[in-house]
Amino acid sequence: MTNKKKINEQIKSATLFLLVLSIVLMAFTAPASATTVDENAESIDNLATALTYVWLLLAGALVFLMHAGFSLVEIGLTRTKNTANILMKNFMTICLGVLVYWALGWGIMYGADAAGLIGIDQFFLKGADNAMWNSWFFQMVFAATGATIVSGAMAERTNFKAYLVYCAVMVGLIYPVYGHWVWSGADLSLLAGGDSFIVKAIGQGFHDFAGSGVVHSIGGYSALAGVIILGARIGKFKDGKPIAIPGHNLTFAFLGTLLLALGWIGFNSGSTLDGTDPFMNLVIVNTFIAAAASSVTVMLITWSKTGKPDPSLTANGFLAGLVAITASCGSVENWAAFVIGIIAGIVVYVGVMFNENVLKVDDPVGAISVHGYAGSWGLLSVGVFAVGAGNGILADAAYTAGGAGLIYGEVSQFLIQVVGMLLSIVWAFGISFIVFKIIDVVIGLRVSEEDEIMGLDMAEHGTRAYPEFIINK
Amino acid sequence: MTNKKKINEQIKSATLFLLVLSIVLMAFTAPASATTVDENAESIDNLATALTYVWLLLAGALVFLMHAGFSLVEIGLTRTKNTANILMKNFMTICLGVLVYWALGWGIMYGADAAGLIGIDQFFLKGADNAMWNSWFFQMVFAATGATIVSGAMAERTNFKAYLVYCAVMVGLIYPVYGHWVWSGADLSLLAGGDSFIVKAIGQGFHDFAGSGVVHSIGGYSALAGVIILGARIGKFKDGKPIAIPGHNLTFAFLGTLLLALGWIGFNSGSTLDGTDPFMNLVIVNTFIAAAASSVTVMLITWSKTGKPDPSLTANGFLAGLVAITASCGSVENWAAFVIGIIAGIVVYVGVMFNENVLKVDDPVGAISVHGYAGSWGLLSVGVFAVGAGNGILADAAYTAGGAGLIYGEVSQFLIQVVGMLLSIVWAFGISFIVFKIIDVVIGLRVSEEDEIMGLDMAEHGTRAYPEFIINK
Amino acid sequence: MTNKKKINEQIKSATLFLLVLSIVLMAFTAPASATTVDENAESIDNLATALTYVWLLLAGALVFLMHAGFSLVEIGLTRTKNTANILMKNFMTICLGVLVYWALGWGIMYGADAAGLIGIDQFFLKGADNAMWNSWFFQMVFAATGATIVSGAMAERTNFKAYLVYCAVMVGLIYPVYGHWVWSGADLSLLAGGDSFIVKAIGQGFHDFAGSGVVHSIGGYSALAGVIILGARIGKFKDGKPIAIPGHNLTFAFLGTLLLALGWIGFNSGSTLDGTDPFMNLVIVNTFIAAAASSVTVMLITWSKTGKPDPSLTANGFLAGLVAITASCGSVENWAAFVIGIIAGIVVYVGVMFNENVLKVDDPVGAISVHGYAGSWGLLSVGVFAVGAGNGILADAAYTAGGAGLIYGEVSQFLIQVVGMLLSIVWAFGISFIVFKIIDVVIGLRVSEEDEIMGLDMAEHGTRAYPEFIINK
Amino acid sequence: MRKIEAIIRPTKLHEVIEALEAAGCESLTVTEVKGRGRQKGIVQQWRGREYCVDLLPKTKIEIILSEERTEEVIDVIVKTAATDNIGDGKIFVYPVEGVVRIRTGERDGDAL
Amino acid sequence: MRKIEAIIRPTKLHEVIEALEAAGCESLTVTEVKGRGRQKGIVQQWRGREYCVDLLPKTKIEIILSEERTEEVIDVIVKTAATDNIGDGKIFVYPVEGVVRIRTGERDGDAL
Amino acid sequence: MRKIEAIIRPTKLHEVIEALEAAGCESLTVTEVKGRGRQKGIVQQWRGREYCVDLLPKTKIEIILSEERTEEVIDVIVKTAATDNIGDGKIFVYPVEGVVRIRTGERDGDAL
Ligand SMILES: Nc1ncnc2c1ncn2[C@@H]1O[C@H](COP(=O)(O)OP(=O)(O)O)[C@@H](O)[C@H]1O
Ligand SMILES: Nc1ncnc2c1ncn2[C@@H]1O[C@H](COP(=O)(O)OP(=O)(O)O)[C@@H](O)[C@H]1O
Ligand SMILES: Nc1ncnc2c1ncn2[C@@H]1O[C@H](COP(=O)(O)OP(=O)(O)O)[C@@H](O)[C@H]1O
Repeated sequence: MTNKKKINEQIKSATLFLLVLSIVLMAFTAPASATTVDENAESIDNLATALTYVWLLLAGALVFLMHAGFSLVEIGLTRTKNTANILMKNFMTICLGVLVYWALGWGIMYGADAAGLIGIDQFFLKGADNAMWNSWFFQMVFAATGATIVSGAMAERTNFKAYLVYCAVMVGLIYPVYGHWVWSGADLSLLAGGDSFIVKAIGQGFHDFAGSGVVHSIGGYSALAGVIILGARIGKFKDGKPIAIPGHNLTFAFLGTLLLALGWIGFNSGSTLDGTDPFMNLVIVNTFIAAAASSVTVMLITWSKTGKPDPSLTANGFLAGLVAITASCGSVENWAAFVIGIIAGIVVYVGVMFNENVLKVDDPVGAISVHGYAGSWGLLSVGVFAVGAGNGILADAAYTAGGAGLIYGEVSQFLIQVVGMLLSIVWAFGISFIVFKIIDVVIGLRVSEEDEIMGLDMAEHGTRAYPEFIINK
Repeated sequence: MTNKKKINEQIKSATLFLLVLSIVLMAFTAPASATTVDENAESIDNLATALTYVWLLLAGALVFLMHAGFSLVEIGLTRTKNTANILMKNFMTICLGVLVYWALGWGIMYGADAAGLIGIDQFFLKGADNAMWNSWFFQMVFAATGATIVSGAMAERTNFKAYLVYCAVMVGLIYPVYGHWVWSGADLSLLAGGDSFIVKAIGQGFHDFAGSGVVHSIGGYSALAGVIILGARIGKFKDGKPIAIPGHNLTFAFLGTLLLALGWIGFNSGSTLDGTDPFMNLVIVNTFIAAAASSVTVMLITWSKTGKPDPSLTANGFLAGLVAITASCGSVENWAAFVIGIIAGIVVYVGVMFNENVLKVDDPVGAISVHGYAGSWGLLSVGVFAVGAGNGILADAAYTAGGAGLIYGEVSQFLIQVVGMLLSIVWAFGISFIVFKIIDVVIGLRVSEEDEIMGLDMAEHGTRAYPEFIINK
Repeated sequence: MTNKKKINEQIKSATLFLLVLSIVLMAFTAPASATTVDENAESIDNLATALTYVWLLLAGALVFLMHAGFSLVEIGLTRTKNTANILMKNFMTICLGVLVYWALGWGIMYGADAAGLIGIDQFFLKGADNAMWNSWFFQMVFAATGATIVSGAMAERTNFKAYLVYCAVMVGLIYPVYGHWVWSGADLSLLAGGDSFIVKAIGQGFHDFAGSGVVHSIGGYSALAGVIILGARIGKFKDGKPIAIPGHNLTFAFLGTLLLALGWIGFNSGSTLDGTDPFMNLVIVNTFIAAAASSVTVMLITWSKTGKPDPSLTANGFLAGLVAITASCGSVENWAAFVIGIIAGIVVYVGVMFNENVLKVDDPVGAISVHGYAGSWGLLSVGVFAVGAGNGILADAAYTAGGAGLIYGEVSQFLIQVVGMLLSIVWAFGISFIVFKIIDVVIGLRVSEEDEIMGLDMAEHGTRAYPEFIINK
Repeated sequence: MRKIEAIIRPTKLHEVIEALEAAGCESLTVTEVKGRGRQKGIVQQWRGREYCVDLLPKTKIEIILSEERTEEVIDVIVKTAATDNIGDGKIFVYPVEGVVRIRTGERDGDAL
Repeated sequence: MRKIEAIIRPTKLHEVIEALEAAGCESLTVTEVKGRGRQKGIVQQWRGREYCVDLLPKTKIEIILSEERTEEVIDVIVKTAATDNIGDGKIFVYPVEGVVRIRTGERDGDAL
Repeated sequence: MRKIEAIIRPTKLHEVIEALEAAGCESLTVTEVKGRGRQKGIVQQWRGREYCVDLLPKTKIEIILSEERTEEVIDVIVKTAATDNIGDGKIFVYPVEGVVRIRTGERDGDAL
């Protein structure tokens, strides 16, 4: 072996030694830390998921309480003799809501898409994991809402059994189908999927953040179909002129309204569906600004019309503001929320008067106006005031209306909102009209005149809600 | 120095330089990042803890609201003349609950174990840190529940002072002792500790997830002891036949039921005791499926029995479903929750009728049936339907029933559930019977006939709940 | 080229190769992990922020529900004929609260400081980001509370329009100015800023954790000014002697109290303003211990005075305990909370009697005593019982009273609490007196005698709250 | 003078009042009462148990009027309040010895 | 015909009704009233302050019946409604001039 | 014996009772009624729509007393219950044939 060779060998072996050492050292430090870093990243992901779970469970809890709110508003604005019946209807709405949305509704809404129209698996939560259970609970508390809205408009004269059947159809079919079109996330989903022919034609997806359309319009226009078929309560119209039939407990009506407002915190900010989405804050600020503006607007209108600010309409005004901003709360600036609220207030007042004076339909709690008309306005408001994805205050938002609104000079978002709004009316009114007609023929939608005069509490449940109090009929 | 040596030196020094450089570079990157990785890991831990704090505080807040729910249900199902008294009883249950569970109850339940039977330190939260304060609040809102259940069954005839004394004993002793056996986590704890002779004998620990036994059975069977000693309200039985004594406000009864249902979200999903436990979602889905199934079942039973669906029993049905699933919600599949709910509905209906027709005890709100009988069923249901730790959907669950249920062919979990259930009855009924007897002798458990007829509001508090309303006695 | 040179080259190139290799390897492992570590740290920060967002939204939701609580307590303790009016007043308090605190109040409270006295920008939430929207919501639900307190004391005789004007002034000016002095965080802020002359003089900043002063004292002493100008309800005093005017619904009064207690969980523990602050747990434990102690104290006092425990005062007692501990809940040990509660109970009872018997002012719901007097006691209690920053159980607390209390031998914290307390009285009483006087001259603060006798429901709103129930006037 | 006391169905109150008004009989006093006569009580249920409430809600209308108008007013009430079902109620007639209008102190005929 | 008007304790109502039924007197009208007589008011409390409610809740039973049955029915009521404590109430008897059954228009004797 | 039946404004009840007490007339029965006479109904509103409630809440006081005291008591009531506005109410006087004190069974004069 030459010297040179030997030296070369030495150099090689030293190099090799260092190479190995290097790698060993790396392995000892960097790769070790690499593992931990990844573990940390995974822990962070898990924690973010956990935060979303906690968030949606608690937001869902608040939304659940809305059922108490709906019950109380409906009871407060109707007469004592129908109170137990209303309590039962709303309570059964929850029970059937849970069971039917478990068995059917969720699958139709979020199951694998068929032609953009309907979901077709995951019935009975088949194959559910933690994430799906989490979503299901939050979606389920929403689902029963639509039926509750209908219950309110049809109060004091609807057959209990007929209502139960309708309620199941609402939660199992009417609500989830429209929901599928908007919220399923399927590529083909009719109103929001990127591959939907409508969306392609207009060039923008329909945006209904927390459900001015999916929940409220669907409920409101279904209610309209219901009250048209059902007819007005005995004594509501005299020679074609609407007569006031005062409700029995304003305290319940206001407590209910406040519980609904509370629930809306979960309803709207929970609809980020992500516990780490910082835009839930904008959502809530917009929500309350719109509601307050709407309520004050209605108060001022009634004050100017009759000289006295009307309590129950003012409470309706708050709800109308909430309903309207529900679609747009994650897409607009604060001042726009204020304007949306004011217009919602006008819409709900005019709507109530229009229903009674022009349509001559009898909606004891104002549900059609609050949820239907204000819901439609909410859908449109997105197309008018949306800042647009990636713009201004919403630059970093993960989920907002894609296009900017009319006031920013864009048209496509408005167009798709009009389409979505019209579809919500056509679908809800149409299918509910058919369903109610069938129920009317098969079961009978309305109680007998005698039962209505006696009150549904005695007629349907053989009981009275306040047996010790002397009631002045 | 030879050339060779010099070259060797050069190689050595180059190697050394590289070695040092390597290490320096390592020190510059890896160790620096190692520190940060650990810091991150710690931050993540802290954040997970913070999430649990937030979670349990908010879940605890929901459970706190259950006290409003209990008050309203109890008031709604009783007569106006005892309303102020019931409000005071339930309100004082909270106040005494806080103070007694602070001074005594927590220590007995979670203090250092003595012989698996009782805790013996941490009175007045001695030595508490943030984690213990957090746990205490969540446990405290549970603790007062047991007494509230008893209050409901004994309504309209119990001496106020006697009730206060009982309430303190319940929160300070009766509840925490059984709680210690099941939830203390002590190795020797009678029903669930690995070193307990019972658990060793049967080979499986007792599982009561959120307290079908600890909270509800204990309350329910204590109530049974109470009403037996107390006797029925004047006019409840005529010639041995039960007479209906209608409650005064169904709206309150239903609002209360909904507040209880809301609270149960905190009650059951909070009982994961960990904000990062993803199985809280399964828990909640099971909870609502069981409750809805139970409620619908009761409605159908009453409908078929009297031809009219009964409101207050239907509401009781929802609660019975909640009570039953409370033990098993973290251990069973959705379909099993549905079955558990249906059976709970049957149990509560049969229980109410059995109490009135056979036992001839008077329980105005159905507490014994809802909390006692449905609670027992809940404990057993774990032994019947549990998937078992590490199986199926619960493969990753941190906390669930250890053994699988009867339907999966295993017996040991069922056996320990039977033992735990029997012990809850024996302990609650036995100790409460003794305590009530002592109170009866020392203070007098029941008000005078005159006071009962006049109503406890006037007799005990010199006031009326609704002084302006004309009441029809 | 010599052999030596060649070998040197070889060594150099080997060294270079290894060097490069080293760096490349580093680049491949360590630097990569360095990036991820930073990313993780950022994700952790974001997650902590997200947790705070979720926490404050939910805590804010609970505080929002306090408005329902205030309404129900106020309604429960007054007569049926003014119920709709009270509902409207409290409802409009929320609506105006949202709008005025958006337009004005927030800016005055948290805008850029001017001379330590007032904030001067951020009106209409100009320039808001997610964090500011988050804070605004939580602060907004607090802001309207002050006006609600005043509403309670002035119930059953105040002109609706006059109240609305006052409400706007309260939320837009009176509340935020004092709030700025205490909570703005400005260096010069009058009572708490490090550069304030008062703080410098005394050597300790004023500590009012969640607002015994900012919210409750301000509300309470404003109410005192209001009722003095307004005068007592017709029939409240006869020959100078106070006459009992029973409220109409104790169930509402208690339900309201429980909703307030629930809201206080958000109020106090949310006031950590940080979802990761572990001391929220101590805060809540102290809160409930004080409230329970206060309530039991009042019950025992009334029991000993009239032989019968009084329901509505006992409920007031709970609230007084909550109000008092609001300032000190993050600064004291559990036993001190117990003592603070007992004293709060005494304060509220004596205060109610003092107001009626000595001052001869008419406060139907006890608001002045509950919020004003107990609020003052709460501010002082910090100076008496505070553990002091960095001491004992509060060693790691991020935010607590700086100095220890009198019982630990320190004086400065007590002194600044006295100053802050006196300032809250002077400011609230003084400015409200002036504002009410102006309103009285311009609009007229009180309704006509005729309207008062008829009831504000008919007089102001042309409606009745319970039209079907026969009321016994 | 006479007093007519009619116990009628609560649901008939407004019809009767309108008919009386049409007949020129504007002044009256109304009380919520409960009663029983030929009509059996109604079965109610509470917590799945049936019970019979044997006092049914009724409305009492009292009208003090001159002797001459008595028959006419009785006819109006009978006509509007009757449904031909058991439970329609009864009318009782009592003698009245005097009337005073509180506002003015006027007596008897003038006071009616 | 006579009208018997008995003011009794509310708690005695059901006993009295049952006794009347047993005595063959099924038709009656009941009104919730408040009253005072020999019985002093009850002391109540509100927010720690006592006050006296001097009108106590009472129940008024009205029975229109033939002259002959009057004494018998008075006896039944006195027997079942008395507790021998102040506040038991009073019975007043009035003349009745006529009765009409609304359902049929029958008058007087037939209508009772 | 006579029965005085006064229909007054609910807000005047306590004043009248005190005046009657001062005049030595302690026993009486009070009923919440609704009525209409000269006074027009009040306009109320519900959901922005006005409607007229034509039955106003009134309070009925019944006093059974000896013939001699009748005029005096009527005067007391007229004086305290009058506000000189429409809606003050009316007093009706009826013959009474007998009184029984339930507690003791005493009759007529003794029972009053
Ligand atoms: N003899 C009576 N005395 C007092 N009240 C009576 C008498 N007869 C009937 N009433 C009242 O009239 C109401 C209707 O009487 P009812 O006999 O049911 O009507 P009808 O005779 O048309 O069948 C009863 O509920 C009761 O209040
Ligand atoms: N002179 C009267 N006029 C009208 N009502 C009376 C009269 N005396 C008694 N009453 C009614 O009878 C009720 C019982 O009378 P009270 O004197 O207390 O009974 P008692 O005579 O058995 O002691 C009173 O509350 C009142 O409603
Ligand atoms: N003829 C009547 N029959 C029965 N009740 C009457 C009669 N006249 C008046 N009343 C009662 O008296 C109340 C007051 O009568 P109203 O005519 O308004 O008083 P005033 O005569 O002082 O104007 C009425 O609401 C009604 O209850």
